[in-house]
Amino acid sequence: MVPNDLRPMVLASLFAALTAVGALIALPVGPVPIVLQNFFVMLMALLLGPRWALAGMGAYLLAGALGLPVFAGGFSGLARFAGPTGGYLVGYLPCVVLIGWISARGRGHRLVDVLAMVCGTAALYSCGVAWLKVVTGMAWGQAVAVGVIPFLPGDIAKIIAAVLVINSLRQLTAMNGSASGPTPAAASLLAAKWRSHAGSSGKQR
Amino acid sequence: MIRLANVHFSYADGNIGLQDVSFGIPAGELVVVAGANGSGKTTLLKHLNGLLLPQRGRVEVDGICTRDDLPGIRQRVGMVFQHADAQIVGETVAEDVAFGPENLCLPRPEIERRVTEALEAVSLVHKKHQRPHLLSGGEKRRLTIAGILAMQPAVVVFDEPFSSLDLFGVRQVLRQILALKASGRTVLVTTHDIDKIIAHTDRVVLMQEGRLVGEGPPSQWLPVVERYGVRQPEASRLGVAVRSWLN
Amino acid sequence: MIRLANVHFSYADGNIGLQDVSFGIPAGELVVVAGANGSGKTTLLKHLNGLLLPQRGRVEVDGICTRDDLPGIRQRVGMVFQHADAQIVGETVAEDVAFGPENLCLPRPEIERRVTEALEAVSLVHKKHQRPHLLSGGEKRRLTIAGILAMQPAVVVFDEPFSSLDLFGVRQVLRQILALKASGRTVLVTTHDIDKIIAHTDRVVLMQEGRLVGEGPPSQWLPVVERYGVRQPEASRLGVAVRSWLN
Amino acid sequence: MAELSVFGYRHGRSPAHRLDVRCKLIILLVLTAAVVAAPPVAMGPISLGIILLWASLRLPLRRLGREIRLFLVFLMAVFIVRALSTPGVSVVDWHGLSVSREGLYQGAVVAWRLMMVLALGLVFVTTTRPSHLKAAVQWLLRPVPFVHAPKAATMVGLIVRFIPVLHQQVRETRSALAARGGGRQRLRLGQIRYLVFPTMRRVVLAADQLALAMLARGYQETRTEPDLHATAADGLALAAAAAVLAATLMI
Ligand SMILES: Nc1ncnc2c1ncn2[C@@H]1O[C@H](COP(=O)(O)OP(=O)(O)OP(=O)(O)O)[C@@H](O)[C@H]1O
Ligand SMILES: Nc1ncnc2c1ncn2[C@@H]1O[C@H](COP(=O)(O)OP(=O)(O)OP(=O)(O)O)[C@@H](O)[C@H]1O
Ligand SMILES: O=C(O)CCCC[C@@H]1SC[C@@H]2NC(=O)N[C@@H]21
Ligand SMILES: [Mg+2]
Ligand SMILES: [Mg+2]
Repeated sequence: MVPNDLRPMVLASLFAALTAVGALIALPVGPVPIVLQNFFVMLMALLLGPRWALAGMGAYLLAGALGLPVFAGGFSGLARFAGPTGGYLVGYLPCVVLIGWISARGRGHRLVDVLAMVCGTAALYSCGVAWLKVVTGMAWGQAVAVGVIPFLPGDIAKIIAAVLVINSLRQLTAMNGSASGPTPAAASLLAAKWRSHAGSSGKQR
Repeated sequence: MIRLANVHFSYADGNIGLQDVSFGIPAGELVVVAGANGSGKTTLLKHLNGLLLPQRGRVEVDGICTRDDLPGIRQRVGMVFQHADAQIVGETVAEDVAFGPENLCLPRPEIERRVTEALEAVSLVHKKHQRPHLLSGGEKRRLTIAGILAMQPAVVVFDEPFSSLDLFGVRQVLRQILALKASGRTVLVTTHDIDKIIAHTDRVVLMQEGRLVGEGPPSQWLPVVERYGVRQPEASRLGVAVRSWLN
Repeated sequence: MIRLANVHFSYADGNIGLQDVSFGIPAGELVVVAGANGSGKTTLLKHLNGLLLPQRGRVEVDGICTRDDLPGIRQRVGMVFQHADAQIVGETVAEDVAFGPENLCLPRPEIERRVTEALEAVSLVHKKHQRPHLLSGGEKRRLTIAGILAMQPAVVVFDEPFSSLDLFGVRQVLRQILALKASGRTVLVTTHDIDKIIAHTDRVVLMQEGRLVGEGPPSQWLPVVERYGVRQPEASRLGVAVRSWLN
Repeated sequence: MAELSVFGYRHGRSPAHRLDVRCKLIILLVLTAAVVAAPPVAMGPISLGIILLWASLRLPLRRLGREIRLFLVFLMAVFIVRALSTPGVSVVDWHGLSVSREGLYQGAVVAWRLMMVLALGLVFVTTTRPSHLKAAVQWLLRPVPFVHAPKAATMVGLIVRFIPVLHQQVRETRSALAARGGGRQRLRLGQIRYLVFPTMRRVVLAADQLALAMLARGYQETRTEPDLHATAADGLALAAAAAVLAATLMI
C-alpha cells in the first residue's frame, strides 16, 4: 500500500537490467565465461544495500528462469541453473547480501567497500566452484583453475572500477537526481502521506 | 478549479523551486506557464499532482488539498512529462496505457474499454501490441498522452509537449490539448515556444526565479515576455509594432 | 567543401536512413537541414563525421572520403548531439573539454590552451572545475559546444541545438553558431524551429523519408516547407501573403 | 540479441499464443526437463516437435540467427571443449590435441540439447504477452513466503522494459565518444570510464524519472490483478507435455 519503496524498486530493476546487459558481453574462456555481469551486481549491492540488491538479483534470476535472455552470452532458462555456471548464478544472492551488509557498515568508506566486494566475490567463487565441480566432475584443483583463476585480473579491475564510480552514484541517488524528483525529505513526507491515507481512500476502490 | 496559496518549495540542495506563489485557475481554462530555464515551471507542475508537496502554503485542486488526499489528487490531475521515454512503464503500448487504470483498481473490462478509447483518441490503436521503444518520437508523445487520458483526469498538465516534434507532431499534440479543453478539462502547458499554442490560450502564467511575475490574458503579457526569457511570437511583435505606428 | 554522392544507408533492422542523397556545400556556409521526424536528418549528420559510413555512394569533406581516413574526418568535422547529457563524459567541465584534444594526442600545454580558449568562447571559464551534471540546461549545451571548439574543426554540425532552451539560451547558442560562421567554418544545423535561425541561413536542405527533396536558398524553399513537416516562419508566411496581395 | 528485438513478445495467433500462461509455464518446465533428461534416441522426436512448434510461429529466421550469433559461438565452444576433453577413440590427432569420436558425439548431443532448451525458452517468451509473463510471475510466487508477488512481477516487467533503453543509451554515448575521436579504435582501457560514468549517471537519472512518472500515474502495490483463465485445451496441452516427459523417462 505504501509505495515509498518505489524508487529503490525501480533502481533495483534498473541494475538487474544492467546486469543482463553486462552478461551479454561474454568472453568464453572455458565452461565459465568472463563477463561484465558481476560488475553491475556489485554496484547494485553497494548502492542499494542488501535488501534491495537481493530483490533485484531475485528478479533477475526469475527473469532468466522464465526464458528472458539475461544470462551470460544471452542464455536463459531453468537449464542454465543446472549448467556449469549455475553456482555463480545462485551465488550472486549471498554475494549481494554480503556486499550490501558489509558496505553499509562503512558509510561510503572506500576501503570498506573494497573489503565488501572482496568478501562478496569470495562467496560467489565458493558457490560457483563448488557447483562447477559437481557438474563437471573435475577435481578441486581443476575446478579452481577454470572457475577462479581466469577471472581474477578482470574481477580486480571491476572492483577498482566499482569503487571509483560508486560514490558519485551514491551522491546522485541521494540527491535523487538534480533534475527530477522529490528530495529525500519530500519523498519521505510523501510516503508518510500515502501511509496515512492508504487505509482510507487508497484501499476502498 | 486550481488554487495555490503562498506556496514555497526549495530542493534539498538549497535550490529554490518556488517562492510565495499564489494564483487561481478556473476550471476549463487552457493555461500556458512560461519562463526562462530554471524559473520553476516544472516544479510548479509537480506541485499540482502532489509529486512535490509545498513546504509552506497549500495547493488545492477542486477543493482538495494535495496534502490530504494524494491518490485522489493523482487521479484528478494527470501529468505528461517532458521526456516520453522516461515515463513509459509498460512493455507494450496497450499495457502502458493500462498502467494508470490498474492503479485505480478498476475492473478488467473497464480497463480494456478505457485503453481502447484512449488509444483511439491519439490514433494509436493499430500499434496496440507494439513495443513502445520502437515508436517514433511523436508516437511516444501521443502514447504518454493516452496513458493520462485513460485515467480520465479533470486537469491535465503538460511539460514541454512540443519539444523535438515536427510540424505534424505539434499539430497532433495540439489537437489533443484542444480536445481536452473542449471536453471541459483544465489544461496547463509549459513551453518555450509559446507561439505554438498562444492562439488558443486563455491565460498566461509567467515565472521567474521561482516567483510568479505575471498572470492574465495573453494580450496583456505577450508584449513583455522577452524580459522573462520567453520568445515573443512574431505575430504579437508585429501587432505591437503596428499599434505603435498607428499611435 | 562537403560533397555527398548517391549516399544510401539503411539501419540493421531495415529502417531506411538515407536514399540516394547527393549534394554539395561550399566552405563557410551556414546550412539548415530540415524535415519531419524520421526524415533522416540525424542520419545525414552522422555521415558527415563518419559515425555512419554510407552503404553505397560516398561522403567527402575537403576532398577526404569518410571511408578512407576516419580520425582525420573526426578531427575535421565536429558534431554536437541533441542530448547534452549523452555526450558529456568528463568529471569536471575542463576535463570534458579536454577529451577531444586528448584523443588528438596533442601535447599537454596545447591541450590546456585549447581548453581555456574554448571555455572562454562559450563563457564558461568560471565553471572550469565544476561537475558538469550540476550545470543548467543552457550551460550544458554550451559545454558540449566547447568540447567541439577545442578540436578546432573546419565543419561543425549541430543536431537540434535549440531544443528545451529558453530565449537567452537560444541567443547564446545562436551567437556561437554565428561566431563559427564568421571564423570561416561550415556549419550545419538541424532544427524543427527554423525560424530561430533562418535569418542567418545561406542554404536550406530539405529531407523527406531519407531523400533529399530540396536544396537551395531559404527564400526558394520556405514557402513550401510545411509540406515536409517543417513549420514555416511567421515572417515568411506573412511575406508570401503580402506578395500574393501585391500580384 | 543485443537488442532483445526478436526475443520478446510478438503478437500472433498460433496455438502457443493462445495457451493460458500458467499452463504454458508448466509445459515449458516439463518439456525442458524432458529435453535435459532424454536419452539421445528420444531427442529425435522431441526435436521434431520443437521444430514444428517453431515453424508455427513464423519467426524471421535470418535475423534470429544474427541476433543469437553469440549464443552459437558459445555452443561451438561447448562442442569443441567436449570434443577435445572426452577420452575415447581418437579421430583426429594434431600436436597432442586429440579429438575423440565419443567427444564429437557427446559434444554434438550437449550442444543440441542446449539449442533445444533455448528454442523452448524462445517459444515461451515470443508467445507470451509481457503482462501475462508478469501474471505468471505473480501466480508462481504467490505461495512463496516473504516475497511480495505483485512487486516481483512489476520488477520483472521493469527489467524487460529497461534492457532496450539501456542498449540505446550505451549506443548514444559511444557515438558521442567516437565523434570526438574516442570510441572504437581509440577507446583505451583508461577511457572506459568515459563510457561507464556518463552512462551510469544517465540511466540512474532516467530510473528516477520513471519512478516519478509511475507515482504520477498513481502507482499502488494493490492493483487490478491480471486476469487469466485456463480452458480445456490448456489441460489437454498439459497432459500431452506430461506424456512426453513420461515417455522419455521410460525409454
Ligand atoms: N531535483 C532537483 N534538485 C535540486 N534542484 C532542482 C531540482 N530540480 C530542479 N531544481 C532547481 O529548481 C529550479 C527550478 O527548476 P525547474 O525544473 O522547475 O525549472 P523549469 O522552469 O522547469 O526549467 P526548464 O525550462 O529548464 O525546464 C532550478 O534552479 C533548478 O536548478
Ligand atoms: N539506431 C537506429 N536503428 C534503426 N533505425 C533507426 C535508428 N536511428 C534512426 N532510425 C530510423 O531511421 C530513419 C531516420 O531517422 P533519423 O533519426 O535520421 O531522423 P531525424 O530526421 O533525425 O528525425 P527527428 O526529427 O525525430 O530527430 C527513421 O525512420 C528512424 O526510425
Ligand atoms: O551464466 C551466467 O550468467 C553466470 C556467469 C558467471 C560468470 C562468473 S561471475 C564471477 C566470475 N567473473 C567473471 O568474469 N566470470 C565469472
Ligand atoms: Mg522544466
Ligand atoms: Mg534527429
